[in-house]
Amino acid sequence: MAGAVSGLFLLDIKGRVLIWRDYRGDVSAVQAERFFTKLIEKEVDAESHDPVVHDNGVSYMFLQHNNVYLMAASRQNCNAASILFFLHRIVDVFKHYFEELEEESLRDNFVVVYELLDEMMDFGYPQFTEAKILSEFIKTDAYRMEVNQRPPMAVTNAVSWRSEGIRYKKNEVFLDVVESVNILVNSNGQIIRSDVVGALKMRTYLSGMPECKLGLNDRVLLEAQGRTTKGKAIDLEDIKFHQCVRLARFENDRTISFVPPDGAFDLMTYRLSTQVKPLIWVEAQIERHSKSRIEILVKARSQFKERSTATNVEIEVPVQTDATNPNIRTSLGSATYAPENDALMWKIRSFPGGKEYMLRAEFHLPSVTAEEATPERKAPIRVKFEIPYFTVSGIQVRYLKIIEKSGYQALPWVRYITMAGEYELRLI
Amino acid sequence: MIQFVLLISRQGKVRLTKWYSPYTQKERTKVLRELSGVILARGPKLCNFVEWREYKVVYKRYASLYFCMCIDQDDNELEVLEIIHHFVEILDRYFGSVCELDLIFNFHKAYYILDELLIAGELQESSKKTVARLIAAQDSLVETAKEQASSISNMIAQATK
Amino acid sequence: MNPFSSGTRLRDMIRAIRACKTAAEERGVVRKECAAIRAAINENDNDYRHRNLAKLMFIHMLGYPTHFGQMECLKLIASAGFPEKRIGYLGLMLLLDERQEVLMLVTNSLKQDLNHSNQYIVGLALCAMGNICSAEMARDLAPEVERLLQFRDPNIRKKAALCSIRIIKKVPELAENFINPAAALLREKHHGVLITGVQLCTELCKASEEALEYFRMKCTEGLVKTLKDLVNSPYAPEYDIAGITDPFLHIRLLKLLRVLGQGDEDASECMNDILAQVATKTESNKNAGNAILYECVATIMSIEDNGGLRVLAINILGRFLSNRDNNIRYVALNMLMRAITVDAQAVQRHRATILECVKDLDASIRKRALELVYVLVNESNVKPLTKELIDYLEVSDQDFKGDLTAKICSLVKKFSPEKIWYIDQMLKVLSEAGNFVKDEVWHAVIVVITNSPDLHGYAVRALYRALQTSADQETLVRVAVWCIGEYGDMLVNNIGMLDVEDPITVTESDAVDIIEIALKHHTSDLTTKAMALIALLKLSSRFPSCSERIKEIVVQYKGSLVLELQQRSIELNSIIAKHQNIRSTLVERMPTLDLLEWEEKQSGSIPN
Amino acid sequence: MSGHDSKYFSTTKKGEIPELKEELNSQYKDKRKDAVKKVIAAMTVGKDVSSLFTDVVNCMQTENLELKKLVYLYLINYAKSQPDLAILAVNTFVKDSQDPNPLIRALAVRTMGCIRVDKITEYLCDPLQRCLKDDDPYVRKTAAICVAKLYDINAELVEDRGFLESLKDLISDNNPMVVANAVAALAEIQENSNRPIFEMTSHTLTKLLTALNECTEWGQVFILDALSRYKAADAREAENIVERVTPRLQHANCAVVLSAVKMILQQMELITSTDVVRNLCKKMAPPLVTLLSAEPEIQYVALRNINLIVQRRPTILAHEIKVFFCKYNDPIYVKMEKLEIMIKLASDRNIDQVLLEFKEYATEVDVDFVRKAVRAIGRCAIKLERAAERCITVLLELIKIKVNYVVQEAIIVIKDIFRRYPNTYESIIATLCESLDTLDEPEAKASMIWIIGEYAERIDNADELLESFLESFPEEPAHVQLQLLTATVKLFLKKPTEGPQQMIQVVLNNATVETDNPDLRDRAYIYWRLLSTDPEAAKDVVLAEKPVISDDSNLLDSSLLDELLANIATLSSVYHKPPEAFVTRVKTSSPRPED
Repeated sequence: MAGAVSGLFLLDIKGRVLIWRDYRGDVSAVQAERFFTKLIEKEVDAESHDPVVHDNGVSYMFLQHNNVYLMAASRQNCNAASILFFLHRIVDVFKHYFEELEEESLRDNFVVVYELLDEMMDFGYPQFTEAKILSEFIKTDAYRMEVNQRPPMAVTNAVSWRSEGIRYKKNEVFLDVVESVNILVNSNGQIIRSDVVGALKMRTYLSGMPECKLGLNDRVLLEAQGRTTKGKAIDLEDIKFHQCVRLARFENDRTISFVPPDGAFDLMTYRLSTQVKPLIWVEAQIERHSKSRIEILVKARSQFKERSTATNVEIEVPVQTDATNPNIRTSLGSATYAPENDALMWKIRSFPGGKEYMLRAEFHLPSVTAEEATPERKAPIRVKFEIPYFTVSGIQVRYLKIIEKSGYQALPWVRYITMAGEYELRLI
Repeated sequence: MIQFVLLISRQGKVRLTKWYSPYTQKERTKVLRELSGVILARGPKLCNFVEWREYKVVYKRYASLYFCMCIDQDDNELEVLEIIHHFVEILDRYFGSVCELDLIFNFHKAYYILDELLIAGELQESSKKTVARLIAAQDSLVETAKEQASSISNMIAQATK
Repeated sequence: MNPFSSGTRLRDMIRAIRACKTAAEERGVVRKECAAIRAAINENDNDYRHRNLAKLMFIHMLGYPTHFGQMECLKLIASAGFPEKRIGYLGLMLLLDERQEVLMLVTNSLKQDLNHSNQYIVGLALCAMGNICSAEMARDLAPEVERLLQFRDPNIRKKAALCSIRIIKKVPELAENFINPAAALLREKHHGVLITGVQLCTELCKASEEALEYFRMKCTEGLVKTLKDLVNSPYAPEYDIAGITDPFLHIRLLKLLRVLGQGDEDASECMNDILAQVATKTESNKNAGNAILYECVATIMSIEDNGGLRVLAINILGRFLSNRDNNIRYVALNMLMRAITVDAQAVQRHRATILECVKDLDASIRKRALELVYVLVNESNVKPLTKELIDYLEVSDQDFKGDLTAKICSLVKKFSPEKIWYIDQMLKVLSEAGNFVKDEVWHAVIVVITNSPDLHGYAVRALYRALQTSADQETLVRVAVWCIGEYGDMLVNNIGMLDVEDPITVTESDAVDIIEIALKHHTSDLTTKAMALIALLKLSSRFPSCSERIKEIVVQYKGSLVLELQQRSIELNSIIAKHQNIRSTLVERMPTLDLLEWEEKQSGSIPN
Repeated sequence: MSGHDSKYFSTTKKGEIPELKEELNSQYKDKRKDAVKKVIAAMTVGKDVSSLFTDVVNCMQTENLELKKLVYLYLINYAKSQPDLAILAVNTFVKDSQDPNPLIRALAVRTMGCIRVDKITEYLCDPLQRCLKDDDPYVRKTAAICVAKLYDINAELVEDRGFLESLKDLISDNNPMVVANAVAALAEIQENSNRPIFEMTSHTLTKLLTALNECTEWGQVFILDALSRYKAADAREAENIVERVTPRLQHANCAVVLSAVKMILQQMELITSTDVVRNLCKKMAPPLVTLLSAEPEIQYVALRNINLIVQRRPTILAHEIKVFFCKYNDPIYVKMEKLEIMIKLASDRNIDQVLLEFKEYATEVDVDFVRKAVRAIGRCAIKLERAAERCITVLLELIKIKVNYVVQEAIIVIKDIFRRYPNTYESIIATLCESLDTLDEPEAKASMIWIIGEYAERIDNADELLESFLESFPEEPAHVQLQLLTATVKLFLKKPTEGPQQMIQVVLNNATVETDNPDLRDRAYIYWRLLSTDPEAAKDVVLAEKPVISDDSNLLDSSLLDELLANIATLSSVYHKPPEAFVTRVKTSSPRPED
């Protein structure tokens, strides 16, 4: 079962090695590069490759970020899930360091990149990926002088995500409860999938080593405590916690207790698979008047209570790739042709509950058709929106207690918002 | 006969393509991908010829650019190397120490020059001077036309003031 | 005002595209730009038409669809000014080719431009025609082009000459119209006209027997003189390359002479001297000189026999072959291939060097050399050459193994002095690179074995042994499975032992084991599995004691999702279970495919 | 032509190496540091800077940590090619391993382990011994991994010097990171050794379960993976373990989740209480579903694993089929895997919805995906008897669209449907025959030919149809030829009239003396002999009744499935192959493949 990575490669968009770190000396860069270049040459679209491939005794696991491929090569039966997730973490760390991870930033910072690769992985085993802590002892050129010459305690501590000695004048916590609604409607107009994914996003600005405790209207907890749960409690499915939360404790008595990292992080995520009525419903009718003239009629209807209002609504209606001069009218909001997405983008800044609006568009197609016209790709209608002060699940933060030995008072700020996640309605 | 001419950068970007035989867009993409894969991977000391399908591709690298010409089996590979060089020298003279950027931003000029050098995939002119002269003459025709156009629009502007 | 008209300049668009970090980002920029251009086209925007077309050309070069811009080329070509026409024609040549119907619409404009008073516009039209005209256009416009072959300006004449080449290629029956004007071009002094004229004549010779005869009679001498003058011409800066005046013209002249000399003794005789002169006097320290020498050798090899010249040519190739420059070595190998029909002995002398080239680092050289070795092999040298090639098979890279095994197999089959040697060699190849061997090769191995009755036992035992070490080579497994099925009795009883063999002990159940492994192993493909089933049927008859066990194995495939396996399993099961009385009849030794007859059939000498 | 063309497009610099050499030996610190950076930069772009070895090593003795790291990096790269010079670095290494700064101590021991030069390895022992007992956990966790490095280079040395014992001691270390790395190192050493080194006792189990709660996410993965080898004594112990591991299902790191799932599935085999098992299945479903919201690459691994899990415990996700419906923007590799799982989860209850989805997919752009969708419909028909008819209806609708590859794919699966439900759907044969001349793929052709032969008695013009294929017999691929042979024999046996009699002559001739394919010849001769010896027996043999095919074509056999389930989250579970099928142990101390 044991297995480790032989080498980590950062490759450019054509598959050529930018930087690589050899951990075991049993995979050569030339061989890996040759294989990988061949692999991505085969397809125009790199996304169509399985992210795990085997060739000649070596397994390659990779992902793409901007114009960079991150690839791990292994000769053993290593933990593929762990390695791929680790590659994503590397992306996060590099982004923390260089703002953006791309070919140029890697080239400009190759010394730091080498240092990080040395610290994040040893002999092919993932070691440490907390960007914030790493940056306490590995710095980019600009901050070299302030380098901490010792490993921060956090690297080996049980609390590996927070350093000691953090000080704030004003101790504050911001907690955003964000629910994303995913929905899939088939071409018969049936809702075939719907679920809600929630996240508790925290930003903490707290001194010292604070102990936090979070109380939710979790039915299991409330019932265990013998409280009445009329209507207010909710059932959360598959809760996932940030590594700072004591999982065993939660398992025991449903208490969410933790020492938070400094700054922004996702404290927990959860999922609800109960069927929800689509908050915004969209229908489209397409009329082909002639070979070169097409008309589309789109109706959008809000199906939530009138006292709520959806904001920043964006409805993306797909059109042919070579559409010419769409002429669009809407009963509310503005709509534009977005050729980069082959779509009409209908934006409505504020969409009150229980209303219906329309869009009508007409456009032409060129008389000369493309030589090898590919079959029309059937993109779905996609919708984005946000509804503030509202959650589908009815989740509530009952309390957030913060205890630190210095005894300061910290203020928690809580906000609720619902937004569209993967919101797809297939065209008829 | 030269079937097609390609200019590919070391990064695999296409800088010029000229097809003297019909290839569909799909085939073109495939040819480009196939050949740039083969040619860019070849080491510096290997010969400048690659056998490809029922043809041969003669290529030559100039710094970051690969000039490639695809020819028939019985064409003279060494001569095609000279043709490539001939083309490069004309480009160099025209742009004055040509670099890759010249070819990117003035790609149409590179095509004009190529059209004075090859037609129907055959060599048209062996004198660099003649090619330069013909291009200069046509460039100046364009300049004259532009000047005329701008003086006319000036006149109109004057008249409608 | 069109809301999509971004109005960006070409330069800015190129910058924006270059700034994109990923393909997706680039696609976005391009699509936006295309939408703006479509809008402009729709509004019939005259001012920016040429700019938009230039943008489309760039976009097209990146591989995106630009079909919607095709009509714009036509509009620009139809405008009066030179600048518009220049960009229009360029667009036409880039965005369209002969297959598009839209192209027919340009015929009229082309006709007018071919008759234009401005010679540069005539030039543009000729160039476009020469590069992309269809057969239909060629027919329509041939008279205009023919007339332009006599145009006052030489630069038009040369363009018209190349344009004629395209016309003849598209419509060969037009060739004779061009013979006379083409011949006239050969008398020109202007290098461009001369060089294109020579090429036109060469093309005409290919297209028409009449043209060939005509040029042979009327022009050979003149061409020889032209070449002589060129070779002896003083330094001409305009045409000089590495001390040689116009090597391009040299080469084209040599090529035409080759066409004229081939198959005609008088013409060949006429060019002997000048060829000798070129072969001996041309400087060979630069590429240009070598290019001429290479062409000259090709001509010498093709024209009618002249011993002295041939020696010269072979010597040049020998020098080429030992050159350090890989390009020169490559062309030497290439030319030796042609020389072999003329003087096999001379080529044989270079065998050692050629064999080294098979192992060269450079794949192009390897491939050429392998082709050459292939034709060099004969009865007397097949053994050492095969050994060399098989030894090399072990270390050669994967991409090359397919070609290499095919060639080795073919050689061994063609020249093997005795069958046992053939079988030994093929076993080596199958064990080493069985996964790269093509079907006809392993089929042939079985055909040869069945045709060698005294070697059946030897072969089946050798294969059994080979399988112990190279069970991952698919075709080896197939050949072994077949032979063990057919000759299993000889395997277990050491029948037909040769002196060279060591006896082996294989029990009947061992033999069944090895077939069962082939049947069940996860790497075995359908063909191997299917063959294993038949082998089992044969063995059930040859080894009655194993019959019950074999039935057990076979029956497992009765419900197989794989059609072929299911069908076989059902049939075999029925034979073994219910028709034992006829089983041995069914699987007695398979009739041999007559080797000689089969090979003749393959080479097509006996029509069937 | 060489020589005069370098001036075009050129920007190369000359004399880089001597220049660097000079700078490396500069008296100024900053200049030296810059020079080393330049050397590393050159190394990064693949230039050979090994000739600067001595000069770079000379910069090693420095207080500057950054410079030290760069020199170390250089050493890792080139020590192998300059083993004699590499010895020069040993002193500094040993010295650094006793530096007051733990960062430097760890760096020294980490780097030395990466230098695969025997002579250096010897010098590594003493510093390593010290570092394993270092006060600082950062140094200890680095030293733990270093033992595995050393074992890889020289296993004997590790055993002789007692490093294994020191390493085992670290399992009881009070620092969870150290424990985790020690576990990883021991697991690897065990993998490469024939004798038991890292035995999982209930004692170690307890320690590791404790460490699990406190170490980093990566450490948790090491520990869970090691623990999954543990064989619980009885159901009660298994339940206890599962109880301790279940909270990991709530971890945000999906590798932790998958490793926990693996561990739970392993222990579940021992648990007898159906309630407990049912409860565990219920607990595992939500985290598995949530994996499908992860990044596509992770989804891919998750889907490959779910594919295995539902084969063993179909109930876990029986009600979740909708989460496997494809989204528009899913990468193709995710869509393909989702399709696979949809087939596995399809049931009489959800088949209508699933068919609608498949039909949608069958009109997409990606050809491979479309083909797979068409096949999926057929496979559902084979799997679900009661839905078979609906599946066939959809297949027929798709055939009517007349997209060539859809038709061919449909014919391939319909052939299997016929074999699964004999005498049920043959009425559609006429429709299939309409597409006869558009078939150009061997598998589709072979399927169609089989159908004609098998149902010759119901197809009026079966002989004509088969005859149309006969003309091209010599050019067909082998498996089409084989089907033609069998089909013609069947036709002849069923309709021994003049036409088929002539056809069988042609086919037998083609398949015996007009081919060199030994397999085809065997088949033909056996038929021939059969027909001429005993025509009645021939009927009995060739037309023997077929057992109905089963639908388990895509289920793995049980022992392989066991092995793959024990390998959840690893490459083995992604490939669906046992580790030995793709791992070829390359002794890492052997020379590297030539670059």
